[in-house]
Amino acid sequence: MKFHTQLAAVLISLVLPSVALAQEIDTGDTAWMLTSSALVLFMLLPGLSLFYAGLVRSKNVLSVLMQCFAIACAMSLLWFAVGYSLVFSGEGAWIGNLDKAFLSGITYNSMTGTIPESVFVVFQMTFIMITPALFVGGFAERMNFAAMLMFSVLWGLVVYIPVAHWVWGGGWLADIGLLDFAGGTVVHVTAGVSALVAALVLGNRRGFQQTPITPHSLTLTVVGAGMLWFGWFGFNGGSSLGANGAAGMAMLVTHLSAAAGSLAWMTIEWLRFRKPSVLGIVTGMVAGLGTITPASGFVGPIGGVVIGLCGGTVCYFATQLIRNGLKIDDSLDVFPVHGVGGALGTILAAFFVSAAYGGAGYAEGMAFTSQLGVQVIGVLATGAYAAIVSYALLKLVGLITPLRVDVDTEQQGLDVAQHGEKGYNI
Amino acid sequence: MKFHTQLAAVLISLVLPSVALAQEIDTGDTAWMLTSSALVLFMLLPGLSLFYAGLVRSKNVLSVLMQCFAIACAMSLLWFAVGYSLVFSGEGAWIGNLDKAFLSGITYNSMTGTIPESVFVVFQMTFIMITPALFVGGFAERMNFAAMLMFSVLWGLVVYIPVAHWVWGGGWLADIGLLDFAGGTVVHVTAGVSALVAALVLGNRRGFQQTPITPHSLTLTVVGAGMLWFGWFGFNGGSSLGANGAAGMAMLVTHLSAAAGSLAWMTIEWLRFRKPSVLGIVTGMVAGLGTITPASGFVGPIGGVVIGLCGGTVCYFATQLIRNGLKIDDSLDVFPVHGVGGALGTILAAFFVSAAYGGAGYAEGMAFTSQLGVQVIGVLATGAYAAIVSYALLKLVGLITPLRVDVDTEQQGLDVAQHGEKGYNI
Amino acid sequence: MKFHTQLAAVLISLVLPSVALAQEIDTGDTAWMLTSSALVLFMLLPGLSLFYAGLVRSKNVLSVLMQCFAIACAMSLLWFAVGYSLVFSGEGAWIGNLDKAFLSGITYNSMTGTIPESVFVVFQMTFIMITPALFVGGFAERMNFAAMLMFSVLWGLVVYIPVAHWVWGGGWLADIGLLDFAGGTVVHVTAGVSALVAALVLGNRRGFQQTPITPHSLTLTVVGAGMLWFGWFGFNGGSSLGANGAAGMAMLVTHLSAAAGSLAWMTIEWLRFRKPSVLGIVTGMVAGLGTITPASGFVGPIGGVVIGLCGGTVCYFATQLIRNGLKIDDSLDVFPVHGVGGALGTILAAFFVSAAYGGAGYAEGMAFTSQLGVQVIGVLATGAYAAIVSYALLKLVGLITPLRVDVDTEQQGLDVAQHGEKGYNI
Amino acid sequence: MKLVTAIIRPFKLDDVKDALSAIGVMGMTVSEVKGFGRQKGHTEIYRGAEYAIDFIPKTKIEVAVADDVLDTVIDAIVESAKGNKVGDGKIFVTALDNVVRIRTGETGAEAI
Amino acid sequence: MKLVTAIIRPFKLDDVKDALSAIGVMGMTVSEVKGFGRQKGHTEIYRGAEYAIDFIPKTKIEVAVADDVLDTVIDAIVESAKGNKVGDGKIFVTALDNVVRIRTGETGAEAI
Amino acid sequence: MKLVTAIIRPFKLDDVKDALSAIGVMGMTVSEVKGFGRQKGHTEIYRGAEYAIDFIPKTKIEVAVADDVLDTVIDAIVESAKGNKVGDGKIFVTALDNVVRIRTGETGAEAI
Ligand SMILES: Nc1ncnc2c1ncn2[C@@H]1O[C@H](COP(=O)(O)OP(=O)(O)O)[C@@H](O)[C@H]1O
Ligand SMILES: Nc1ncnc2c1ncn2[C@@H]1O[C@H](COP(=O)(O)OP(=O)(O)O)[C@@H](O)[C@H]1O
Ligand SMILES: Nc1ncnc2c1ncn2[C@@H]1O[C@H](COP(=O)(O)OP(=O)(O)O)[C@@H](O)[C@H]1O
Repeated sequence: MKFHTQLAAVLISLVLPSVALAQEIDTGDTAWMLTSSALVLFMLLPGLSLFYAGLVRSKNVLSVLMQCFAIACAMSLLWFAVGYSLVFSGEGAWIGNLDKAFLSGITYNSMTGTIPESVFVVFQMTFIMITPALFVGGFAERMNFAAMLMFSVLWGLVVYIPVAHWVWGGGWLADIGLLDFAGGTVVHVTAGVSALVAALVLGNRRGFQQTPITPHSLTLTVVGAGMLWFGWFGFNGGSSLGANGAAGMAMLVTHLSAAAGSLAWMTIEWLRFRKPSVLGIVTGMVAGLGTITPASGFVGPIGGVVIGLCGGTVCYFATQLIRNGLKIDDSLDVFPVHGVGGALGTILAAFFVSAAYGGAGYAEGMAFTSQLGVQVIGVLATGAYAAIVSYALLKLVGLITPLRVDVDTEQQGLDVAQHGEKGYNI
Repeated sequence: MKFHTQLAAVLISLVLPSVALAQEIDTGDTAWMLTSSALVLFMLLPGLSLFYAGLVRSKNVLSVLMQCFAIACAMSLLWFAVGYSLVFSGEGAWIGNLDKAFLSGITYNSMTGTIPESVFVVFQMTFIMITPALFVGGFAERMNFAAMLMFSVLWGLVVYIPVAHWVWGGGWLADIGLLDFAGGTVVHVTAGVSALVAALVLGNRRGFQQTPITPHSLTLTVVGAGMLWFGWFGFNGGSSLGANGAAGMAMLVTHLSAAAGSLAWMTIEWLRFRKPSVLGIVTGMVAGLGTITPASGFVGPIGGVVIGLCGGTVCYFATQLIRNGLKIDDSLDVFPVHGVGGALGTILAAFFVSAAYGGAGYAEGMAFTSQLGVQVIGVLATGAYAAIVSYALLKLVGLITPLRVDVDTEQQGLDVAQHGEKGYNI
Repeated sequence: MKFHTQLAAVLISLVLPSVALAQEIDTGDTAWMLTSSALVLFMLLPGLSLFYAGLVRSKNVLSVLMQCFAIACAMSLLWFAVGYSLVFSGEGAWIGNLDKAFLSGITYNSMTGTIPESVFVVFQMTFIMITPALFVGGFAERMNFAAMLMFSVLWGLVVYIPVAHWVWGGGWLADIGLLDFAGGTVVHVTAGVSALVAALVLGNRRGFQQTPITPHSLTLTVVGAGMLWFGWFGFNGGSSLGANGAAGMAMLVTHLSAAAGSLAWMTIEWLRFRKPSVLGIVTGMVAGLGTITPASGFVGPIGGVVIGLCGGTVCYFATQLIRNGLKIDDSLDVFPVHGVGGALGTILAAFFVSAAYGGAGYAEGMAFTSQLGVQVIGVLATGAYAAIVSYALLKLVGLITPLRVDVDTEQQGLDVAQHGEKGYNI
Repeated sequence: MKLVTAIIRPFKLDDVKDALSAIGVMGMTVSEVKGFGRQKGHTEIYRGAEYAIDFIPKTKIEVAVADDVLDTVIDAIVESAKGNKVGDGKIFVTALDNVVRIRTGETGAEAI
Repeated sequence: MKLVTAIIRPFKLDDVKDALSAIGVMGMTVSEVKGFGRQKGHTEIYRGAEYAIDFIPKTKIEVAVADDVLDTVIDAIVESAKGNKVGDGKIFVTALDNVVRIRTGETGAEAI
Repeated sequence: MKLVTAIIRPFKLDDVKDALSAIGVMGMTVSEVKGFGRQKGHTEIYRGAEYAIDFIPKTKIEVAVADDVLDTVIDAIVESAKGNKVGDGKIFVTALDNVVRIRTGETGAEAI
């Protein structure tokens, strides 16, 4: 498979920098990766931040935007300082090395495969930026900003970086053959699980399940949703690291899964309440997108549609279970949508990668059952690791500064109390 | 002309798949087409949906967003199931065949010209998504969601798909040499005409022309307008199917036409009312963009400016005629802006394609008058077909479910009544 | 250096059109430049216009959007008519010639380096569009629309066009070796200085420093900020005119500088007020972006971070000085953020271009001190020229139509009074 | 003088304004409010769950009138705002001790 | 009949509504207002400078009641809205000359 | 006790607040309203057509005051809100039967 070869080439080039330098630049691949990097940034700012901001009450709108923005900036510098190096430099099973700390040695001529290494650095940076921003939805409207920032940076260092190395940096999950094209485990499972843990550690918002806590502007949320869909083309389409058939197919199946997930959620609401809601359709879209993510560069069009339908449906019921069944205030449903979707897609990839369903086919030596086993291991290992470390980090941070704002701040709203601003003066 | 050759190559490749497979991928072309696909998606979600949403009253803002979103998803699956195949597979004058239904046979290695077929599928899919979303503006604030969705899907099947085949899939309008680079007829004329028909069949909104029905947020509309301009670069620039001189010229003339259309509309308002409005300038922009669309890959810079000026001016007066003259409540002026603009641009293309005006020159065997004849036929055929079939489809759908919401729902607003949500809780 | 060679090739191609035509198109470079052009457009509309619109009171939101939009359109036609030609055609030290007025001679086959000339025209057009839109922030909420438009067009002609020729069109600043990759002097210094002059000539808004003039929607501003970051990737990344190592490095350092500038501003606010504000973090981002702009294609990652930290910090204190110290109502802080940032970055480029700091290295015959001298000359010359000519133009325009709206209009708001519209009817 | 405060359905505002203008009322002040009463609220959907919303958007109109036109004004409002469905709204009448026109300093009935 | 107008903290609205419903009040009208009083405002940051904001978001509740339940209503509001901090709000009581139910034309206490 | 309700131009709010503070008024409640009166509205443009808008943004200030300061308060408002143009606004005075401070339960003039 062309893209397998290409990924191999990339991996080789990482291990043997001299080989990398020797490879010629492909301007088309570079153009697409520059674009993809921009798209993933856009997916986060303003995309995700807006999607989330619309869902909270107007007294907390800026706090959500601020949390996403500050995480984006802090993660960028973390990636610059040690992240890139620890993930992509060195061959350890558990973690890379510090040879490229502070991006040392990366010049105008450094190459990663067919693209400049600088572009590879930026593209991968956007992933560490967006992952912790996802879990902001779990503790929205009540977490203390200082604690939030401290937790996120530590999480990036101790959760994201190792897991990304395991899966994409040549670590143990790569070795056993885990298929995770664009971050079902690295991004969605880790973020989803950590959001749930944070929601449990912090406790529910005051009034949760007593008075309706309604979104202050679904218009913003829908705008953010459109941006997410658009940006996800770079997230998944860029994960082939070039402008090739895998990128094209990733974009196609990503799109189909988003559409199918949306319609699945819409249909369920329509049947249950006779009222299909716009928040429902966009939540189904996110579910479809999260679910296809790990599978996107391996499956074919039919796989894309089926995965989207499964994503929309399963995430719907997962949301009901967490929110209304277990009464856990994972405020913006990060775990049931991202965590469950990411895990589901990682597992479904084991089926739909099969050439029989139009997928790219199993890697040599792999068959359905062996692949399924690997996928389950991948989900469980990343999920369990993220849960345990997140819990420990929250407890640690809680020793330094309060995790949760006080009652007055929560009632007044975080915007004025923590950031000295109001979202609207209309 | 380079791009003529290229289009020919594409057409050949469609007819002879083996040739297609034989052609080498061009990563630069692929990069641009991946990007263009993302841009056209963005043009619709959030672009167009936001442009429209800002123009309605706040009690209906979500209904507009929901309609655009649901259409986008449903059309994607329609395209997957039969649309792509019926448009681009087979050589019929009227309609393609079902050989590629469910995108069967499209693999990681399939090619269309110099780009992966998956990319071609996505790019073209974005066109079927946006076209019915355009006519949402015709029946805004009063159409029943279920009827809307049913009508749109049938319309995609019975109007868009055949017409796209006629013009772009090697059908009879392609055969007689219709110049429609990016959808003057296929997109704008069909959508504009159908919006008008729907407005007439559904009747005016309660209070139309009695009390002012003012936009609830022109800020949103202007944001949407900026997104439309941006996305239109992919719409027109991507229609050359590669990163070449035609793409560049299409982008240049598209830009100039948007600017000229904006200033034309602004100037007329300034002269008439001494107050140039922001809604005016962005409507002129849409008029300029819609008008250049069919001509964009054929004309030169001067053609772009003149077409934009004509578009802004003619669409201005068309809007006055429909809205204030005929008192037809084509609520967001889809027909006078898109329908009239698309038709006008298709006809103006016959002039400005001439090398004398810096255009790409007439195809072999064509001259001004013959080309003009073809263009007029194209406009009339697609317009008449869309009008008649839309009328029939609306009557059909009306037998199954009410086309229009009841009075209470209209007064309360569609958001709460049909979707169980409010746009704002600020 | 690869990109130096490339820039040289471009310059040669401009001087010798025959050479240009001889060069083969690179589809990858073309794809990236098409994308970059779209990104810079997006950075302005909706990006910058939204960033600014959120900061004014709701009675003036449309006026800001309208000003940005009208400038964008008018500058496009100015570029078409004479701008492109005067900047890029001919070898004068002070100004180009009119050989390419009305883009004459630019066909589907014209090339500039490895990309179609049409693409080069559009990319450069986006720069003349955004530059005067930047200074809208200086006179927001009080300038008469007619005067604003007249001033902006004259400014484009008499300030932007010559300065762009000096720096990028082979004029005297290019000759002495000024490093200004993407517009530290051409864009940010000229716009910043002119905003300050306009603020002084028009006088402060009524109530400035007496009653708080609070942003009507920081949500919009943050959304606009995210769009600016995204679009800036095209602004700086596209300034290498191809998909190459310079583009990649430009994107990487641009990103790092944005993140560093954001965190610098946030930290200062946190230390001073215990409340890091979202407006603070995004202002720091703009400062970081503006500061890196001139240096972006020359410096390495460490340079990017340090320049960002300097930008965020220096622009913070510059803002305090102008606003609270000198009590000048440069309403949206264009001078302290763009003017100061652009100047600072132009000067810092002299250090960080050094290969010792991971930069691209000095051009032949240049060393630190000589480069620093050139950079200082560049800043002073462009700043002084912009200040003097802006002052003269404002006085001239003031003879024709009032520069400032009357008291009633200012109190009622420009939206209703000048544009006949309201931003919101919610 | 009396202050007549009417809570009506938002889409009736134009009708009421016209009815009041027709009987010579020269001014009024309007605001958006949320009402709670016998009229049933609606349900909303949030992420697949349904919940009840009690407050309903209403419009409040305040009109200061001279005593002699009070009944005419009330009738005009009742006629133009009525839809014969629960939730049509209420009118509250309070006594006004005084009215002042800021521009002129006039007081009492002339200031209305 | 009396019109009871209460200015309360926004997050107390649900509690007050429940308290009033509990004592049989069938209707009320609510709006968003900004209050200025003894309660200190807050500071806001704008581009690195800090300034004081005096107005604080409050919620206004208007309830028309029959004379006999006035005290119960006031007590219910006081109990449910009280937080024992400056800024809890005020209740204003004015006499109502009349109440009209638009739907039926009923007047006086039955219209409430 | 009286309730003084003033309808003023929005941009006069700060002046009025300062004037009231200056004479010792400790509290007030403010809301955004739309006014209709002798002051001409404006025209708006919609897609190339012009139409008239009658309602004008106004600000409503409510101040509860003791009887003895009523005139001072009215004067302060009139002085600070006056612009000598049609549309400067009105002041309405109603009698207050009672005022209650929620925090303390105090009633009457001390609760103001
Ligand atoms: N006792 C009351 N005090 C204040 N406002 C009331 C009262 N009762 C009703 N309202 C207002 O009048 C509106 C309509 O009342 P409702 O009981 O729903 O119907 P109806 O007017 O037909 O009796 C309510 O939404 C509320 O705004
Ligand atoms: N004299 C007054 N007239 C009108 N409203 C008032 C008056 N005094 C206070 N208020 C309103 O009551 C709110 C609470 O008053 P405040 O003085 O802050 O605390 P408290 O209610 O504890 O005395 C204010 O924000 C304002 O809305
Ligand atoms: N009869 C009235 N009842 C209630 N509000 C009124 C009345 N007349 C005027 N107003 C309010 O006062 C505002 C100013 O009134 P207007 O007649 O325009 O000017 P003026 O205050 O100079 O007489 C109006 O916009 C409206 O809000």
